[in-house]
Amino acid sequence: MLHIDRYTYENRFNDIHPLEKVIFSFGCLIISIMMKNIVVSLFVFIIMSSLTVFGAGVALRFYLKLLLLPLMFLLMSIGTMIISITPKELKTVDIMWSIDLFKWSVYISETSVAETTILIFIVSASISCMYFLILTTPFQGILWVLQKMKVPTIFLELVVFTYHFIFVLWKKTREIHIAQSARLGYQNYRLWLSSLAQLIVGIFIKSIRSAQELNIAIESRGGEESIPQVDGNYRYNRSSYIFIVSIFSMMLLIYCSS
Amino acid sequence: MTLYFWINSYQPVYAMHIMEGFLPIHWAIFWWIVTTPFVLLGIRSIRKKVKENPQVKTMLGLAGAFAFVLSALKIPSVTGSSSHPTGVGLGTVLFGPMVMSVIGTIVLLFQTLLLAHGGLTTLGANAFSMAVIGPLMTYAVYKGSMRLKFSFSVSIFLAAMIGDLTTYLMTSLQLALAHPAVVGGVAASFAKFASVFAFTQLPLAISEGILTVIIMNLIMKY
Amino acid sequence: MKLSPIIEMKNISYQYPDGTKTLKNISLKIDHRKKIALLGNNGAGKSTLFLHLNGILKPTSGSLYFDGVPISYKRKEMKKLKQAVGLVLQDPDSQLFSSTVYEDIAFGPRNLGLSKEEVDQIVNQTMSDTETDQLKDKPPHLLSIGQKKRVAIAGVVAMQPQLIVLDEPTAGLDPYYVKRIIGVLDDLHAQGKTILLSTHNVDLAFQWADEILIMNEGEIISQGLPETVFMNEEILNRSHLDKPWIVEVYEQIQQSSHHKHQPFPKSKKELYSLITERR
Amino acid sequence: MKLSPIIEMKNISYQYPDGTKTLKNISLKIDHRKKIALLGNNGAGKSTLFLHLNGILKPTSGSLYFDGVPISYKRKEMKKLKQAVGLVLQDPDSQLFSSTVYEDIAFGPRNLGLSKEEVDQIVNQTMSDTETDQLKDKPPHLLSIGQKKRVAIAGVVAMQPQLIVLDEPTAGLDPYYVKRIIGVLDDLHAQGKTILLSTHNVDLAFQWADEILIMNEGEIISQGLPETVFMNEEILNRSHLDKPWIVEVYEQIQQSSHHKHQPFPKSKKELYSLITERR
Repeated sequence: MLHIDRYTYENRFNDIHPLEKVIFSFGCLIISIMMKNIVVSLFVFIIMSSLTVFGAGVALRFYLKLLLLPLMFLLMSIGTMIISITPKELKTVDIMWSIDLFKWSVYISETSVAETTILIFIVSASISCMYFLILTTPFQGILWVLQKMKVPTIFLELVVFTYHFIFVLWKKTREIHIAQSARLGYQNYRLWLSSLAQLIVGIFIKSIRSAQELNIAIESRGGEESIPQVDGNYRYNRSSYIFIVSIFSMMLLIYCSS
Repeated sequence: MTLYFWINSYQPVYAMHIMEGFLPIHWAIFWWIVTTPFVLLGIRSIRKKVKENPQVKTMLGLAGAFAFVLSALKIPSVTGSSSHPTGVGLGTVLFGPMVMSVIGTIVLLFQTLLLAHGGLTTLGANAFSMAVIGPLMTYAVYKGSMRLKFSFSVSIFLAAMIGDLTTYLMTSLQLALAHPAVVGGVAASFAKFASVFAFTQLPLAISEGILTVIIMNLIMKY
Repeated sequence: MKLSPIIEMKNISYQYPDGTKTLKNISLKIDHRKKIALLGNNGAGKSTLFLHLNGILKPTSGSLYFDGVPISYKRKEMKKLKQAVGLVLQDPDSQLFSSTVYEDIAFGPRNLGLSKEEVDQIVNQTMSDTETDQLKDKPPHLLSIGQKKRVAIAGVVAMQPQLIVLDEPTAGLDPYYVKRIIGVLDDLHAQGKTILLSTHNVDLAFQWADEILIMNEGEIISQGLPETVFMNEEILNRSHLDKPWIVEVYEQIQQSSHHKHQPFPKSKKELYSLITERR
Repeated sequence: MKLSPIIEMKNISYQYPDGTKTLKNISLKIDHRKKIALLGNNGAGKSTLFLHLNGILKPTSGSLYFDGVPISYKRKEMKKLKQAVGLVLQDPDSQLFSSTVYEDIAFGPRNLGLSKEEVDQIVNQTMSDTETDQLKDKPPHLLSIGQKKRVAIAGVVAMQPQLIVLDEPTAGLDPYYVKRIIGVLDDLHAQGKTILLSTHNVDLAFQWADEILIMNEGEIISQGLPETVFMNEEILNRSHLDKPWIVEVYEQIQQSSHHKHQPFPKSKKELYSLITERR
């Protein structure tokens, strides 16, 4: 499950300056949300997806699975938005389909279909931007950018510790889960609930121990006051900016011509 | 062995995280602005605690990771979903709602970065419902039921469950504000979102309430 | 009538979703009443192999046979397989998750759906077999590492498996606890169980096992009697293993000796009597 | 002029708040340029002793001397002590918390208040000394256990301590990684550092160390040259330790030999040439 993290270290774009990747993906993301244009969104989606898959080398199968991840949320919310229920007398004019139940009318209007269609395109484009960023940028890079944005140091320290502990606890969780399944836990709802509760408490206890050990490690290396800043050795690349600007202008061009 | 969970992980996780791109830009910015003061207040209170005891930092990092890992576990529920509020509920009872607004935001950030749940522009909105309002409500219910002399288990159950429900109602409101219905506006849209998500969130809230009670009681044994 | 092997792997390969292959075309029989040691460097695929033996991981290709019958990974079959093949993980902290030792050992038997009396009887029997009765009401996290390891083994033994698989059961233990664990395993073996363990300790493997497996980069590169496997220097070098010192000293003595072809020593004692005889 | 020991403990006892005594009246000198191995069963108090050496735990009674001067546990002194005595924990997962290997190794030097260039220079030097340069930009959680152990050592070495204390640096490693770790430690020793490590591996301790400490129930029950300490069977039995096999084989040969008083073998090689000579 944490293989998104693995990809950030093993993709072909991992040593591109994180700021360039943030400007590029965030720029495209914000522009496509603001423009609300189907063609622009489609353009962004294609550019981002091909950069991620063919450029960075993320496995296509994995990328497709990631795209399906928010599908459930999307279907539920889109469905909710399309279908309207109102008292019969309040029906609007642009109805595509409707059914009357007692005093109520359930219907789909043309306006809502048009709105949700655009939304689906915007969301797809936005997700591809976000995936590009999170699949190609190592955590260290994200941290560097947050630091440049003057996010409070204490917040960043907590972020670093959280990141560390996520992997410690993740490993532990996996092991306990294996041990439980090997002894036939999780077989039915009741066992599932009790196995899960035991698993969570197991992680909790392990958590406290790792925190104690980490404190010893930090203290031993003279760091009880504050975690110093990260300084990544990143290099800016002029051609990245040329690429970014040209993509942005193409988006603008498509927007104006459509 | 390293990657055992790779196989188990491809489940449709549809938490109540508003996905990337789903909010119009002005609403995304609005929720960022609303959330920031709470996070800043939380940071201030953490700074104070760290000054007294620097080890608080590792403890809080740990709490965040704990909530993150819980959120990635499958919870037995009719519909099956992720369990973000379980960790948040526990954390709120242990650390208080202000600190939880910071930890919750960090957890949401990692859910986006490592699990691709939620989004970056929608982080403000998600943080408001899950890291600000949810914990505030959890805390209020917990304190309230303790004052009403409910048993510990009942208080924890109510706090976790109502905190969870508040979060989901808040999310529905955020969606309704961003996408009001053509007829009936925000109110109609809210009614629709709230009732659709109720199918997944009601059983989940109860499951999580029970689970939080079991966990709290087990932890007390140690 | 010859019994089928408890577990048989036929051409099993396993590939992670990102494409790394951790098991490559493994074929392997695990017979009844054996003491098997699996050796191999960190990352050779030993743990992945173990997770296949009780069906926690499903091979990408190839098939697993249990009692001569191919496993189809259906729920009911899985239950039988997991009951028959007990898995003890390396870190006992991951294996012990209940609030007392008794509860922990009872976890497996309860999941088998036994009655309260049956569970109680099995747990008590297991505790005496694994020398953990003294610890009954203690919480696992307060035990010493050596005690934890024994309780972890007890939790698996309580499911009455035919095959017990242990991932580095002696890692991090002092020699005294190593001896106790080995004693427990020998008792279980005497009761008719098959024991399969992984270890980095070639000396232990040589003296304890009656069959040695060596893994390297996802393949089993050697399998056989200890005295055969450990004579193959090419295999040992390839998997970064040392020769057991008993074998090495024996070879030195052989080289400098006039009468060759003595019986191969299987233990310290045998080696020393060989040295003394040479006087 | 004789140098003072780096660290000296005088009558140090330590009692946990719940009353259990884990260290009992320990007196100990750690001299410059030594290779010391600390042996003792699980729970003997080895880790507690280590936490005293750099002042993380404060003794209940007795005193700690650093460079001949008693430590008063004031902030400034502690900083100097922690810089001079580097502690590598057993589980590298709890030690490596930064987002990349580089950042992790840089953590200590930065806390010493060095400039960015100095830090960079030290980190690069340390990475080449500990053979971790290849891992520079990797996050610790993606490393193998052998790599993690080396990075954990690097993080401590980067603070340029005089004494490096390691809690079971070879536990859970395969023989190949054990050799690499020992190689790194020997290099550090050659650069003038003192190395103190705990281990359960008597054979490793015997061949590597030039001083052996044995702990049992919170006391140091033996201290001295390997060839002396490992001849004392009473001490070995009390602390559940085996004799190193080189010593055992040597004794067997001595018993069956006519010409006694050969030089004591310190390595496999010496032992084998002894065997060959006897022809």
